[in-house]
Amino acid sequence: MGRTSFSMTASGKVALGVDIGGLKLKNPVMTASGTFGYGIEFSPYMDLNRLGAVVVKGLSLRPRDGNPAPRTIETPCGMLNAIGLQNVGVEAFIDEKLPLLRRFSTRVVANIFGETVREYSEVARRLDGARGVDAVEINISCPNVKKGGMVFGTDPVEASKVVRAVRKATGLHVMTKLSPNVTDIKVMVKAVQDAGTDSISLVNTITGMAVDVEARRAVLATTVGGLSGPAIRPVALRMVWEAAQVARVPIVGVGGIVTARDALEFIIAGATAVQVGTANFLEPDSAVKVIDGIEDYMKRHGIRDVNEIVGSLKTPGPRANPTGSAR
Amino acid sequence: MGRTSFSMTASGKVALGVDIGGLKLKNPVMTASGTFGYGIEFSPYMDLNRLGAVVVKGLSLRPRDGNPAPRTIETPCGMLNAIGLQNVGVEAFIDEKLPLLRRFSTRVVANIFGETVREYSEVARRLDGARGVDAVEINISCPNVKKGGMVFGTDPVEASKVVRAVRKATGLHVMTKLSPNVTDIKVMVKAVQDAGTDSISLVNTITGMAVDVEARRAVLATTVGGLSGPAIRPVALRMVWEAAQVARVPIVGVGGIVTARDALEFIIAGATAVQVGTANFLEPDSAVKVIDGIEDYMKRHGIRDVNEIVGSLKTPGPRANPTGSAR
Amino acid sequence: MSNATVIYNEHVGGPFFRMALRWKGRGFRPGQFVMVRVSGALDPLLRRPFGIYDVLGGRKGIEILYKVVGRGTGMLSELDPGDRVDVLGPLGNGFPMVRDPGSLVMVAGGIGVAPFFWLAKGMAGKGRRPVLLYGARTKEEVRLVRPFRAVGVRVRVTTEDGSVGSRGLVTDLLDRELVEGRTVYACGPLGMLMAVSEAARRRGVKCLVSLERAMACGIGVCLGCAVKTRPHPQEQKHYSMVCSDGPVFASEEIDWDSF
Amino acid sequence: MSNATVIYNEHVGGPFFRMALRWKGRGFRPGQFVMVRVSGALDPLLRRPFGIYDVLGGRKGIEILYKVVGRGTGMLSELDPGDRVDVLGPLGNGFPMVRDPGSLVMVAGGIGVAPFFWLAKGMAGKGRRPVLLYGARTKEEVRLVRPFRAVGVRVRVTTEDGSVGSRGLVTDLLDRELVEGRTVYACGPLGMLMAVSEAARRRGVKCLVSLERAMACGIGVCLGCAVKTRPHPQEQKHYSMVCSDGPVFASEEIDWDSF
Ligand SMILES: Cc1cc2nc3c(=O)[nH]c(=O)nc-3n(C[C@H](O)[C@H](O)[C@H](O)COP(=O)(O)OP(=O)(O)OC[C@H]3O[C@@H](n4cnc5c(N)ncnc54)[C@H](O)[C@@H]3O)c2cc1C
Ligand SMILES: Cc1cc2nc3c(=O)[nH]c(=O)nc-3n(C[C@H](O)[C@H](O)[C@H](O)COP(=O)(O)OP(=O)(O)OC[C@H]3O[C@@H](n4cnc5c(N)ncnc54)[C@H](O)[C@@H]3O)c2cc1C
Ligand SMILES: Cc1cc2nc3c(=O)[nH]c(=O)nc-3n(C[C@H](O)[C@H](O)[C@H](O)COP(=O)(O)O)c2cc1C
Ligand SMILES: Cc1cc2nc3c(=O)[nH]c(=O)nc-3n(C[C@H](O)[C@H](O)[C@H](O)COP(=O)(O)O)c2cc1C
Ligand code: FES
Ligand code: FES
Repeated sequence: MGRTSFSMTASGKVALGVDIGGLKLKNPVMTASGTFGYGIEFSPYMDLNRLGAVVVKGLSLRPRDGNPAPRTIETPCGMLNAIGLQNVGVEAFIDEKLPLLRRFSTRVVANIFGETVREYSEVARRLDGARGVDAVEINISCPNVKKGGMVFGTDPVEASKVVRAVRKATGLHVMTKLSPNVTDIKVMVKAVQDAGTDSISLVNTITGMAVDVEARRAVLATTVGGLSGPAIRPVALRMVWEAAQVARVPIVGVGGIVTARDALEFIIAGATAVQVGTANFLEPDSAVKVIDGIEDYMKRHGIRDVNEIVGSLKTPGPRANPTGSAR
Repeated sequence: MGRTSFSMTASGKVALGVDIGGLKLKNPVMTASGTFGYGIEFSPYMDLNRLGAVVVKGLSLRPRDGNPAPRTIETPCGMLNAIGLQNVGVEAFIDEKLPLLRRFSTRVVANIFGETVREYSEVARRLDGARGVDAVEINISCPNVKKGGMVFGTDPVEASKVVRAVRKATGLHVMTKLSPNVTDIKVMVKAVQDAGTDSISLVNTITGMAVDVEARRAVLATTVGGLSGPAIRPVALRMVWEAAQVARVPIVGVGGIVTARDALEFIIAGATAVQVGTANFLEPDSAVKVIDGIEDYMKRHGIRDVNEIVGSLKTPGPRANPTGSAR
Repeated sequence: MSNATVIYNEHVGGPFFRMALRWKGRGFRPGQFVMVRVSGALDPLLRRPFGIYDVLGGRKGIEILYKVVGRGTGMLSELDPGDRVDVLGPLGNGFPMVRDPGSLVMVAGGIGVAPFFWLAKGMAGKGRRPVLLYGARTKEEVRLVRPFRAVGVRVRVTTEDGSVGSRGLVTDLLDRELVEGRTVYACGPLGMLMAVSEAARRRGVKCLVSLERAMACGIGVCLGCAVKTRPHPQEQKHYSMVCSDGPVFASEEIDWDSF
Repeated sequence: MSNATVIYNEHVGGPFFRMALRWKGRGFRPGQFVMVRVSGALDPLLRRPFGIYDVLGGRKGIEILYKVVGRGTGMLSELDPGDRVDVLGPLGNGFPMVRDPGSLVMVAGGIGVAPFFWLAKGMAGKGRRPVLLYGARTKEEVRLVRPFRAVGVRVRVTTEDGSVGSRGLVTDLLDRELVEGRTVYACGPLGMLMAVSEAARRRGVKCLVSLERAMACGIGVCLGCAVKTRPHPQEQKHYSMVCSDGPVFASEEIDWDSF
């Protein structure tokens, strides 16, 4: 299928369609896992058909209860969450949620996780035949029970195993979602693309913490949680840019996107698509506003096809301080 | 010298004095390197004698010009900087700045860096005899020219070499400042304490980036820079808490501290002292306000000695999700 | 971004304010809440939840009654008529209507009185009077029940020091009102809710409680506002969401030990 | 935290506002600036720099003239009399006074006119009139020079389309004014400053420019607002700080190629 056949939007003015390694989206804006429920919850607030894709809450083989409360706390321009991956399980998703989502013409990406490589591949296998699922997004920011709780997403070898297993288990598009809690994101990018992922999304949350100083206790029941929201945008953007330098597969940028300007930062830095996360809590229709804003920007700049600006970042000549340690 | 002999503040009510591995401070609040100039610049705005310590701008063997502009950009609840370690050089510091700083009864910590292990130890050696310097703080978030620009602070082996060399070059208190841009801060903590550091400060800035979407260019002349300010506080706090689990030397918490409440989060999580950085740009006397606020808190809670609450964090029983991957 | 306009923002005394918002919300039920975005900036980042205190005539908007406890409510208290905010809602399940107003025992502590006013007003003059048992700690809190008296609610106040109303805890008043056939609706501090819940259980009286939890989304998607519940005694405990499954729960559903 | 009170915040037209602040600053010099904290919240985080437009009688405070270009200035424009902000300053070196007002040629573009008013006012009626050459793009910008005329400054305006004043660039007017013994003070867009600087250099006329850079601290400690300078033609280039070494620099010191 040629690019033009899917890239024209309803407005007919600018081409917003993108192709992330075979997964074709009507526009580059998706909603991030865990911030958009199973999608349907948002239909009172927007036309879900407008979205490039909906990424649903992380699914595991069996339903999961999640962590005790408190699970969230606001931080400066961000929030910490320790939901503990509560979800209905992949079966209930397929039986109860998917039929409702199928009514919309929006791509559905199933975010998946497990505590063993086998669990990951089992969930992927279950989704393989499910009508209405267009892709799986592997959340590797998960405790690896076999490795003493160490996180899959910070070890390139373990991460590759997961990706390879999922790749084998499903014919769906495989997107791998990277954790920012690593020294060198490029190592992870190379590992998962060598393992056969079709695209890479990043970043998941940065591990953080808050203390209730009156009670002298951690605010979150789990002590630490994941930081998301505008606060992390500069870090996410840097990692997306670094990833884009070495990636052979398309990149999906995630982290702190609230406005179209934020989304464009990621696209210009090398992301073919973006995901809007925490911003959905500020305004339920944030993602739609981002789409509209990208369209406005393109018209203003005379850009006919959004693909023209993917990775169009001009960097200055020789960097004075080439390592990124810039203080 | 016994603890009580230095721990009573002017107010005489609560004991604020702390001992960070031999370095005795009248209170646990220092100012962070690069955000407080050479200290003297702030004397119009506050009584420098109030501070636990002043950490001066990073010093190198020879003066450095720093990076081209733009060097800073605001981000949500934070800022990126790419100053490029512009400084007058260790000699000019000793000759021109130190005599002015000596007039104050505040501890002076010289933040130092180099591009080779040798440069680090040379700077430390020069400071060793300098009257008025109480400690060196090693900034290991620096490009290691011998290792192709890789950063000292992300490699435990290279970091140890720097610490060992500095340790040998000076009789001063050696504080080592860790970079947050690592997968596992505990590895770095162990490396630098085994190499003989007297205390550990963390965190330095998190590498981030901003894009000017109108010009489709990186905002900073160096493309990437260091993220600081309230945005990073949850991440810094988590790392301080993790560091405190394995550290045998005292910890100094840095990152996003604006108010006394913020500082107390770090102290309760395990920091014996804190550094106030970016907040100095919001209110030049932020550090003094933090000291006052800690004193108020202690009075309100009937805490006589601030050391009582260092590391007093109560964490909930067994963590539901023990790895820190808490989504 | 901003779909509501401040009509007035009245200082009620102490840390309490009553704000009227012109806003086109629809389909309200008593006990529901709204999520208010207090600033167009990114700090504070998240919306703040507030019970619907009253619905304006002609459904032109709502009133909220709020207590300044932190930055968000502090910023709210500085708004002037004509200023704009963003309101999301109505959200949550709300309190069911009771047939006989006289059978309703509302129990509130402090600012917990807020979600009861519209409910109480709706019942006024429709037969027997409902009762509000109110636990206060300050004279400003006591002032919050005046509007309830004005619409014909039977109000009984306790203060810990006996300076107003009777001396003691609100639960001391409760025993006398726990008559068969009555229903208790409670909102307030956790300790109070637990005590009320326990008292109702002992007397076999139906009790609904309105809970609070830190909320990020308010619409059931972030799964942040979890509370452990057991819908049926035989079922396994699981997490319900205060925002979308509540904020009102049957007290026997709640796993009170999990707090 | 807040040491200044808004006296008025007048919409001058278009994106321009003039705000008076009651504030106990001291030791002002024309051409200096202040750092204003526009919000008590953490977003926007940093202070915003503004030139001192005027100093109020009795030194009770200052006026700033500002253009709404982003979030910080947007929030500033929404402040009402009585609202409080925090002001740090006066900062920077400022313009030196000239002996003969008639020898001063001020060149400004757009909002760049702001730091000249107090200077111009101070010279009014003290001998020959100084001149202000002003490049405008909109009629609202043109309006910004009225107060200069009112205090007796000779004002010459150009607009690109010739709709007001002469047609063309401000540098077209400049040639006629570049007489020996005169001094040029310039503030405005970078392109304009470069052109003015070059014209002055060719004619051997002394030229000072007021520069802008993103600023975090405003007091010379973050080393963020760097600009490449060469204080003496023989010296090596190095970075000066716009906030503490400037904002006013001799134009020949600036390494214009570094922008
Ligand atoms: C369904 C529901 C309905 C509600 N209805 C009402 C109502 O009608 N009226 C009303 O007044 N309130 C109501 N509330 C409560 C109201 O939402 C909160 O008081 C409000 O969100 C507080 O916002 P804030 O920004 O002012 O306080 P915040 O600054 O968010 O802080 C709130 C409190 O928590 C503390 N805190 C903040 N961060 C931390 C931390 N890291 N560690 C420890 N403590 C911390 C603060 O000191 C403060 O005391 C309701 C809540 C819910 C869930
Ligand atoms: C010494 C000095 C004196 C000054 N005097 C005056 C004065 O008297 N009057 C006056 O009006 N102004 C003056 N200025 C300029 C004024 O300080 C700025 O206009 C103001 O700080 C802008 O703040 P803001 O929050 O409104 O804009 P911001 O939101 O900070 O943005 C400013 C501009 O930069 C753009 N921008 C922001 N972030 C990015 C990004 N990531 N990438 C690309 N573009 C971005 C915005 O779109 C906007 O156009 C002075 C500046 C200096 C340095
Ligand atoms: C409440 C919450 C729940 C989340 N749950 C998941 C999840 O189930 N799976 C996953 O891969 N990411 C999850 N995330 C991470 C987001 O998808 C996203 O990567 C992250 O929040 C950064 O983007 P943001 O700053 O736009 O929110 C969650 C984030 C939040 C805030
Ligand atoms: C403008 C700027 C310059 C800095 N320069 C140095 C430096 O020279 N040496 C160093 O170790 N850290 C430097 N830092 C890092 C700070 O000392 C501190 O570790 C960091 O900013 C996090 O703290 P904060 O969030 O309180 O600012 C600099 C930070 C900023 C913002
Ligand atoms: S607040 Fe998000 S689920 Fe309730
Ligand atoms: S703004 Fe910090 S040095 Fe100029």
